[in-house]
Amino acid sequence: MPELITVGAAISPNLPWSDWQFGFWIHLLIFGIGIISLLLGSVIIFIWLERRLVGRFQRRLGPNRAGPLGLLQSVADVIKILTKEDIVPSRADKLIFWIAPIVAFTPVVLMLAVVPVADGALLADLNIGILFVIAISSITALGVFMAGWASYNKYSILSAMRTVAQLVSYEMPLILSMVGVVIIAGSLSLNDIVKTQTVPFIVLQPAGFFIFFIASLAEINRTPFDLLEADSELVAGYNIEYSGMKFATFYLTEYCEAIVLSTLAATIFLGGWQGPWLPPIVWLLLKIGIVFCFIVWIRSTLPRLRIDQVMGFAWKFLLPLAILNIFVTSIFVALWPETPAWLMGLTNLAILVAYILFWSKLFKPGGKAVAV
Amino acid sequence: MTVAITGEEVVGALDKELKGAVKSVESEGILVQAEKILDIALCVKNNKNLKLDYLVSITGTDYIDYLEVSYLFYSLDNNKRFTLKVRLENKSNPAMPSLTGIWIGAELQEREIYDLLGITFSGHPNMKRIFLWEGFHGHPLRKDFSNGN
Amino acid sequence: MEIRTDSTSLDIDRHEGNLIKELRSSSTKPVTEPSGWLSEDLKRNIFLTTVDNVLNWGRKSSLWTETAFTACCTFEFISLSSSRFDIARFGMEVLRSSPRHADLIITAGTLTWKMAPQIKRVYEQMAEPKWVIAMGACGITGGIFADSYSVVPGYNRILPIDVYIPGCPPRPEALLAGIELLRKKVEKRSFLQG
Amino acid sequence: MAIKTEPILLNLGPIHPSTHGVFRMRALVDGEVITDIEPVFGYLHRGIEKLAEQKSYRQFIPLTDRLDYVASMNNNLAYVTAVEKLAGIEVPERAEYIRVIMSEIQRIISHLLGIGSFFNDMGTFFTPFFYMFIQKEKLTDLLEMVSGQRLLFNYMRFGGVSHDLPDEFLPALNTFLKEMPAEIDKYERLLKENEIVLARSKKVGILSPDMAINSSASGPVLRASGIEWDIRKADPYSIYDRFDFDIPTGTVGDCYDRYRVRVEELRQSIRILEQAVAGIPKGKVLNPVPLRFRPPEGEVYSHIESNKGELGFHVISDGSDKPYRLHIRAPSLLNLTALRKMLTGWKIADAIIIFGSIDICVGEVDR
Repeated sequence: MPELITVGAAISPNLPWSDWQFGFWIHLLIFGIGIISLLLGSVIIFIWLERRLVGRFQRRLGPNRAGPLGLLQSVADVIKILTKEDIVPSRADKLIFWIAPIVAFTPVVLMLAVVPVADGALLADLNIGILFVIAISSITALGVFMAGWASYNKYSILSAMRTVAQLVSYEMPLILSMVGVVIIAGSLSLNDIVKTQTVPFIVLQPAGFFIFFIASLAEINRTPFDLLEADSELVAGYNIEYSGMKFATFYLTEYCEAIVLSTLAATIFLGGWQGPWLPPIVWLLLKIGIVFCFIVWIRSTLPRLRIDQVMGFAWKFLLPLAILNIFVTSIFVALWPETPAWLMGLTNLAILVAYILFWSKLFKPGGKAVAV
Repeated sequence: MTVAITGEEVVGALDKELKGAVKSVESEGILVQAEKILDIALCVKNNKNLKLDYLVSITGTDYIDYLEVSYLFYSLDNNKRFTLKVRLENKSNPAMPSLTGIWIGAELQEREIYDLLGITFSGHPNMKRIFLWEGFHGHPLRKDFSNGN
Repeated sequence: MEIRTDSTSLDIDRHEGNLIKELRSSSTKPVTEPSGWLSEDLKRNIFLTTVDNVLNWGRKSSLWTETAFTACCTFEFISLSSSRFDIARFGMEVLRSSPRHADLIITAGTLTWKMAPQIKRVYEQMAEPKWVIAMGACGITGGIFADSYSVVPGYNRILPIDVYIPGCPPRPEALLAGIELLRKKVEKRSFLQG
Repeated sequence: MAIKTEPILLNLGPIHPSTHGVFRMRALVDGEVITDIEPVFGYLHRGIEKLAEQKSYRQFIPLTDRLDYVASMNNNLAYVTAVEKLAGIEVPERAEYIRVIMSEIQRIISHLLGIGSFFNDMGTFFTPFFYMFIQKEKLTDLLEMVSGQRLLFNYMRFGGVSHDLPDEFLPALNTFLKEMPAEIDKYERLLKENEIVLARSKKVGILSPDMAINSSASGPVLRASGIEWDIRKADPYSIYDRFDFDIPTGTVGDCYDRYRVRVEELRQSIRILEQAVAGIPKGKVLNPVPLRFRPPEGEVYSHIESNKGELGFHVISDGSDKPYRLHIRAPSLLNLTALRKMLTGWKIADAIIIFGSIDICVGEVDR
């Protein structure tokens, strides 16, 4: 399968430069710069948005002094963090301490390479797009683990251990939740998945979206799964010893991850760039914004779970549900391909509700270990 | 109203057990010998009529000539209270038995008294300074304490 | 020095006791403070460049506070950060518990000699540039507890203080005024000067 | 086959976001599980008991403010009643009513903060805490109206309170009392049945009734273990025997029960306040006592039900104008006695919330 690997072959013919002489390089340049600037720009906006939103949830104003409406707050933060002293603890594992932020940050940016902003407008239209995303996203966990391990700090080691346990566990339901979509769309390419969504897949696959959203909350370490940072327990988590630029990179990674996973949720389940009247990219950004605001809402509302409860939730609740979802979806697709969308969605929703009710009967809160 | 049990009542109730241990009887409590405190505490705790099962507070005081430790007990069921007192004449190296075996509530308070007054409680599981640091000179609540350097 | 890793070990206590004793004997005089910034230090002001202005604007707009609070004044600081006074307006709602990420210590409360090595260590762990606000009477002179055998008479025995805020405890408005003063001070810093 | 593991020594505090001040725990952890823990005290030991011996009786009142700085009126009250008992000072009736009002307002403030920070420890991003702080600020304004201070009030005197309530106080308090029950209901809707709260706090950190009594626990911690012991009922001080209220108790003694008891106590405090506001008489508020007065020789132990538990003052007088010895029975310190037993065997995350559910104030622990 050589064509899978050649990126050059993955340029969509829709783009004007697809048949130019150096089209491939121009493509890389345009989208490379585009993705990075879009990501960094939106990080600045989204950090501001989160702080303002959390402020509103807590009945206060949030940052409003730096620049108009406080929009430059994140810029000020960046300027400050970048010019701060860069400390490397004397007993740290220096090499790994240095590489860890890079290892954590790079894959996050790479994930956007396969996300279309309009029909065919993406860096690399891989026909294994989803697989690529999954494979790349796990590398961030490695970066976080390296940071925790190399810091020579007990809190960061604990945080690193939690990272590995949590991220590896939630990788499973995250992947399996997307399989249902893949079965319906009949393709692994994100561009094709968006194009097949005449009806957003959230209608067809409510259970799939449910699992995907929860698992991605765990992947990006947001409440109620923010065990890696766990302010009240582990002080600051894996980045406890980082300062200056390296800390900024981790801070950035965190928000980029949140944005990228919002993007994926928007692309896979909410119809991506599709939508009437407005240009495709605006639709995509709008959907990303909605998902992100939802994440912020959860962050400012819910408490945190304990590590064994987090693990139990992944393996005992999400994983069986994801498998059930795949099973039911494939039966529909294989046996009755003509099923109307509403029936399929309704069945899926019914399964989700029944499963949650069934599980909540078994669920006994509290105690030393999770009891189901 | 939490009524104070008078010393006479206790002496009356525990006549057999207290033999020889009581030094003097006051209106709200009794003064006993330091060595016998463990037995007496067990008696007042387990006695069916008294049922002094809750150790409220332990106060240590430096009365120039001697050190006094006073224990205050409640009986939660009967809503009564009672005071036990102990005097230690040896001020250079005061020591007495610890009550932690009977009430673990005594643990921190006895450490506090050790720290601030210098009374050693034998049988305490973790007899060391609680508020001040290791290497602090003297015991602040002694009347002859100056500053601790 | 090898220390037994046993949670009840006396070795750790002795080790810490020695640290306290050392610190106590070495800090009998207040630390000299970086003063003169409010008076017209003209020379420095002239050399403030655009780079300086941008840097200082960034620094003053995002003063992240270390959560090293000791006593009563903490509650006035929390009041300041809560919904009513909302310190987040100045971008200061980010409370970092790790000293590596923080820029500012607000010394809210009495400092005892037992606590002093820890506070000093937190200060030393913070990355430059860093600032200290002495909040409340205890932070300035030891306040009502200055006579006590275990209280440090003012944080300036161990840390260089940038701004003093009197009061026992200072009201949130007073604390806000102090922070405003610190922001002014940050503005006057030159990049070349470090 | 068991994996061979090496325990590590983890320092929680004294500078840690959820040790409520400068408390420190030295924990021996095996992975996430705590195998042994030693609380380390004294990071805020200011020597208040020694300072008391150097100050006159009245000069010591402001120092009591700084014990449990969340609820300083309660400390005032405990000290003032102890000295009044020692010297036999009468208090005017209006002053007694004012004292009860202040004490209950402080209880509400303290419990709001206790509940709020408990949820903070559990990992909510400050939201419940700030919601409760909004109500706390309203009460702080009321107290400021009375005393001119926001945190450390120095309001009570021997023989009454320092000055009368301003005219606007009682109407403002009434407004607050009208809207507060609805606020509490709001918190309840948000938090009471939350699955994550249940999962984190139910059956976590159980303190059995026997253990609670044996370890001299008091206040909400004791009541959450199912023991109905409240000094306001058992040994009514001030005029608490005139009010009608219940003692909420728990059944299991876990973190959830301790949280529930605090919420119920908020409602009971509102009940007491309503009755007190309705019944407050007119009259003077202070029976003047000479500035340097000398109580007779003797000793007294006087206690109140403070927000954290039984706050007692053991005052020994030698007839001079300074206390000969003053011992403070601090509920926060004694509630921590069982901490080691409660935490051993639990995970680090549990340890944080168990500690948070005890709700201590380090100023009082270390004094």
